[in-house]
Amino acid sequence: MLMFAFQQTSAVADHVPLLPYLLIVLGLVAALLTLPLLLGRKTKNAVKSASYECGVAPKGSARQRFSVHFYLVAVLFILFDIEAVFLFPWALNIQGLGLAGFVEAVVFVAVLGLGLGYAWRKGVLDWQ
Amino acid sequence: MEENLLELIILIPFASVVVQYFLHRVLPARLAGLIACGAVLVPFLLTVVVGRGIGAAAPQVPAVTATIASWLTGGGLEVAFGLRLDPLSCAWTLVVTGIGFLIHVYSLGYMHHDPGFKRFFIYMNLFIGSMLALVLGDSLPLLFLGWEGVGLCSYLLIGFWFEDMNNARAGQKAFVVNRIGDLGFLLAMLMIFQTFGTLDIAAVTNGLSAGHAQGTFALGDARITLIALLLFVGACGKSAQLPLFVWLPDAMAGPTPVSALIHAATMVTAGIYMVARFSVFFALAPVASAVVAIVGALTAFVSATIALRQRDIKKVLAYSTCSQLGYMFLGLGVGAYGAAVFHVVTHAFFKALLFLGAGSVIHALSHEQNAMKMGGLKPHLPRTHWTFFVGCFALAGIFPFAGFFSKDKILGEALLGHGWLFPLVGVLGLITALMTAFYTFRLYRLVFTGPERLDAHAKKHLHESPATMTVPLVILALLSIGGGALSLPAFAHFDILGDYLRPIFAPALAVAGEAAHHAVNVEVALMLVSLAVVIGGAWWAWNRFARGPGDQLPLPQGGLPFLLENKWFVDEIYAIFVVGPMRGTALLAGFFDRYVIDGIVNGLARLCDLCGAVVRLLQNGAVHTYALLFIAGAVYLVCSLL
Amino acid sequence: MITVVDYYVVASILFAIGALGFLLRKNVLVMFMSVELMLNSANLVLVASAKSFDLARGSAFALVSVAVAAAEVGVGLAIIIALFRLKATVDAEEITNLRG
Amino acid sequence: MFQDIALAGPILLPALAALLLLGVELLAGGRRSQGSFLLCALGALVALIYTGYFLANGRTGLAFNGTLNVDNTALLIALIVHFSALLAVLLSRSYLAARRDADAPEYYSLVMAAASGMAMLAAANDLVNVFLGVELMSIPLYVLAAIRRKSARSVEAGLKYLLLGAFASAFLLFGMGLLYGASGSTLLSALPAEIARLETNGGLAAFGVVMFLIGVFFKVAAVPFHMWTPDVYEGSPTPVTAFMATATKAAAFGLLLRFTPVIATGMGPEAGSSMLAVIAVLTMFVGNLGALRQQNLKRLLAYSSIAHAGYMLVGVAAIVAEDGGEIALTGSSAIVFYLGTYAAMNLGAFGVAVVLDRGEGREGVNELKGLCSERPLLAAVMAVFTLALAGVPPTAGFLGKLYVFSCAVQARMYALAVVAVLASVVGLFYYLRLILLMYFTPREEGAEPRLLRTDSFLAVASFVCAVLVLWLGVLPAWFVDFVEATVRG
Repeated sequence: MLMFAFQQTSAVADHVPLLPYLLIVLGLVAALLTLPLLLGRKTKNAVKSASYECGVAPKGSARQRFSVHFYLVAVLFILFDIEAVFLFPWALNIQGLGLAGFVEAVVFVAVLGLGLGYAWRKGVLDWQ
Repeated sequence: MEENLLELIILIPFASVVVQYFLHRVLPARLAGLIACGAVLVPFLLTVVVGRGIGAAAPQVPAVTATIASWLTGGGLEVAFGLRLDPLSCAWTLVVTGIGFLIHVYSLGYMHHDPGFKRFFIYMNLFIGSMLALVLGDSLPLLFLGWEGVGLCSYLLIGFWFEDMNNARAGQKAFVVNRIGDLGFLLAMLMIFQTFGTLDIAAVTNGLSAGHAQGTFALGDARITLIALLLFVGACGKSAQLPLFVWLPDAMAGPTPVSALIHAATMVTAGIYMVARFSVFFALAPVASAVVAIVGALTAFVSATIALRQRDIKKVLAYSTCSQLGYMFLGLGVGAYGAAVFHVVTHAFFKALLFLGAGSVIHALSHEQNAMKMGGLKPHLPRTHWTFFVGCFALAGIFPFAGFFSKDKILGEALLGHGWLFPLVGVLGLITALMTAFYTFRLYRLVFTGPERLDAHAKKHLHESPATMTVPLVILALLSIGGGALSLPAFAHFDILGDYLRPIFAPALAVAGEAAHHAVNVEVALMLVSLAVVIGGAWWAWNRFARGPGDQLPLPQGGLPFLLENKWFVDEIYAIFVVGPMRGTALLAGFFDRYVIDGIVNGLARLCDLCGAVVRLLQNGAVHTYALLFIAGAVYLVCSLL
Repeated sequence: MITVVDYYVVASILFAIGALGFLLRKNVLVMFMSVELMLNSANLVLVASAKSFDLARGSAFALVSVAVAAAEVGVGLAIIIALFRLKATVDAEEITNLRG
Repeated sequence: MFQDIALAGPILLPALAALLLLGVELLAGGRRSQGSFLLCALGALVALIYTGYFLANGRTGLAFNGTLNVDNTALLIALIVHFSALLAVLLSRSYLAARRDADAPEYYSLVMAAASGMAMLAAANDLVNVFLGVELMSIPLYVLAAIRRKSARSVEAGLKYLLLGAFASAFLLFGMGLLYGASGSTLLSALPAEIARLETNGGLAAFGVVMFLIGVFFKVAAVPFHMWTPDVYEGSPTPVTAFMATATKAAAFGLLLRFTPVIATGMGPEAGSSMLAVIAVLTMFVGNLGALRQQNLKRLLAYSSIAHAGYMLVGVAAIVAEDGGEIALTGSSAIVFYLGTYAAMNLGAFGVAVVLDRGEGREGVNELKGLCSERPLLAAVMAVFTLALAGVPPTAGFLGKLYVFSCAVQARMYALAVVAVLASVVGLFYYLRLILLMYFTPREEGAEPRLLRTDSFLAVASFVCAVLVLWLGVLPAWFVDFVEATVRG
């Protein structure tokens, strides 16, 4: 009966396999949060409550300045990251697109590479 | 052969402009002036040569045509840089180049000491070239090109002596007022193209005649009437007719030869040329013709009243020009096309003469223009004096000077016309003739006779002008005396100009019906009446200003008692019946000129400025304001969909 | 039942929020973010339409527009930094030297 | 494949030049301004000749699965774009040489990139390509506006352009999404038929058309989406302003011409043309009124360029009113003619502005004072440009206006034609003022004689423009025939 209903609204039926996955994820999260509470040793000091290893200090003036390099690298990262998106469809259809597609992809990467080289030459990547 | 000569007529002035502009550092001033004069004389001679060949009256309008180059094509539009010399354009070309040449020669003397001597001649040649393009162009775009070109030159020459922005107002006023007229012309051009599918002038007028014959365009067709009215709006701007005449008196700020050439003899008659060119349209549109006649008569009358009391010698002549142009339009309006063209020619003779004479006086008195500060110049400036005197007779229209014949032809056609309108405008014209005679001789008396009222500075430099200036005066004086012979009254059977122009106006007269031939004694009687009126006016002014300005020296207030003291019977009648209303009219006209017309022109300018200020206020530099307007526009556009 | 029209409505609301944000916020960076929101609402329209027609072209278009928007962000941040270096402000209302 | 690439040459060649310029900078380093100038001018020249060759030989067609339609109109627009790019580059040399705060290689590379985007916009037959073209045109222009990064005015101009440009892009993209939703197609040429087929989505299509048009209106600087124009034109380096004013306008109008069938089907010819007419009237008047009392020459020319966009919109309105038919051809050729002549006269006027600037940022109209006596030839050339902008015969400006306005008459939009003529009368005031300043106003008492140096490249550019403006005004037949014949195909 239930299966029949699911067949009718196939959109919902498609998501049924996600249900156990969801349950497992929720259970795992709950477990990870509760087990340390039960099992772990509790010490409280400044180092312990600070962010782990890296990142920006959680407290402090919001007006703190960052090096412009930080933004430059971030912007470059975003750009190259997003351009990489275009390589995925190509990779999925690499058979069908054949040599012409390959050449186009090479040109695409070459242009990106030129941009990267330019940035490099201009000293954006030197972290000083 | 003739085609090539025709092309040369128009190319020579432009070539001369180019040569003078680029060699202005190298050329000595004297040589530049001579080149400029030659560039006008040669076209004149060429026109005589080419124009002789087209005299024969054939059923087809005789003409020489030439195509310099293909010009505009596209959108169904085929216009070539074509020239067409037919009797009408030949008449104009001869006037433009002939009078133009004399004025160029005169300017050699007049502008002798001016630092802008070379610049002046460049502009003058440019003007001649543009005017020839206007007259010789065989298509509306070319006519318009010349139309704008002469406007530009006029503007440049009015502003010739102006050093800073404020003083250039006169030039700007001329330009703006002319633009209003141009708007009418442009619209007429668009409508003509839409109606006839061509912009070739001959094709358009032939098309209209043919269309009328086939019954496509009835008499009084609304579209044709509208086109005719729009054309007339354009003509009003260029030819200084009510209510667009305000720019012409202001234009007197330019050098006097400019006033003579552009603002008396040639450019201002461009409107007449256009109406004459499209006479078929006006013949088919009685309403438009009536408007032309009424506007012409009113302009003639109003400007003459204003001229009665002007003190500036050039202003008198300027208003007189408006008034005479009004006569010409009156003639066109009542269907006396040939007479109107005749008056253009004679007017060019004597008005150029008067302006140049005035220029000679002004030159002699070190740029004094106030007639109240002249007087008694007759012995000092003998040649200027007698030529000016001839000009006065011609302007006043006294037999047998040129002005008499042309003015009388127009008045005759008007007074003897049918209906109530023609005689009415005719009577208005007759009154104007009286005033014309009056102010003309008033001016003569104030300047040349009576006690000397010169100030010391002017007196020290008093001298007769050099030969370069007086020789053109003499030639023009001879033309003003004998010019009437071009077209004698009908009963004399001697009408060179009329015969020459007949094929041009035949279609229009065929539509409107040829004017009836009047009995000889009627015509003669009419002539005698108008002659009596004119001589009366002249005689009265002659006596009244025998001893200088008299009561006119102080400002106009309180002039009436003095007039009453005058024992003359005619004077008293005049005072009661004419002067009072006239003074009122003159005052009113002055008021109208100063406050209404100026007000509208200035008001429009101020309105534009105000709107501009609002636009600039919104442009406050803040991105948010910009975005807000952006969104407002977007919302408006989206909402307009609903 | 969610139809394609509902997506259009949501997208329009997002677009309006973005436009309002652009109008109301003074910080240039936040204004820029608002524009990104508007661009993404347009992407939503594209993707929803692509889904409704069962054509991939709209989705590909959205992908392209995201990439282009990234480039715009790069340039935008650079110009904002240049401005900040000159005038030490990112307040749009203080940048009104050019006017009239 | 190679056929496609050959057809896309007008787009790819400037892009290649842009990459080469970057590559040279990458390998050689340092500021080789002279070399990059020559390379860039060469690139623009090659692109110009290539486009001209294709145009002359009728090498047209669809490329890349129909997403690019390299037809004659596209080639003509590309020709205008590359002409503008070449002349703007020629103006740039002396402008940049006098200033130390802009990097030449990047500058030239960006000009070429923008030209590539503009050419793409002219040929784009697919919404994706339209968007790419718009952004490839705009993003380099944002940077170019702000390229003098030590100058507060330049950076302010860049920022304003960027913020408002991105804002407008969002409208454009949203409109594209809606059009796609209303038709299921991104091919511009297929849009009208598809929209008509899915008539139930009529409202959606109309909404989409309006949003799309808002984006385009921003690019052509139509009121009320024009507010960025005066500020950005004033703040940007002068050659960039010249490039923006001419090439951007050409490319955006190319797009608009290709888009007219979509407007007519999406909104209906009636509503579409009346909307365009309203925008056109507003644009003409605001542009002309705003320019009236301007003291800054670049700002004055900015307002003037707004007004010119309005004149051209009159033609677009006429085309939309008579959806299809003869007027689509005459109107298109009239607008292309206008764009070509406008490019010549405006680039020329900006060239004179560069001379007057003397590398010291002197942009006031008062710099024109007494130019006639100091440099008569320069004054004459400037007078030609000014009269052409004002639309006074016998310059090309008059003919352009005549053609465009007569389109409105042909479409029976008489009121629009009359208003357009009136607006151009208002415009006369400020153009006339420039002539007055040059010819009738001497410089102040005791003013030092100026050293007005004319770089030889700049002189060539101005001279070419002046000759073109006069030639096309006096003997335009060949050009009009050419444009009309090619637009007809």
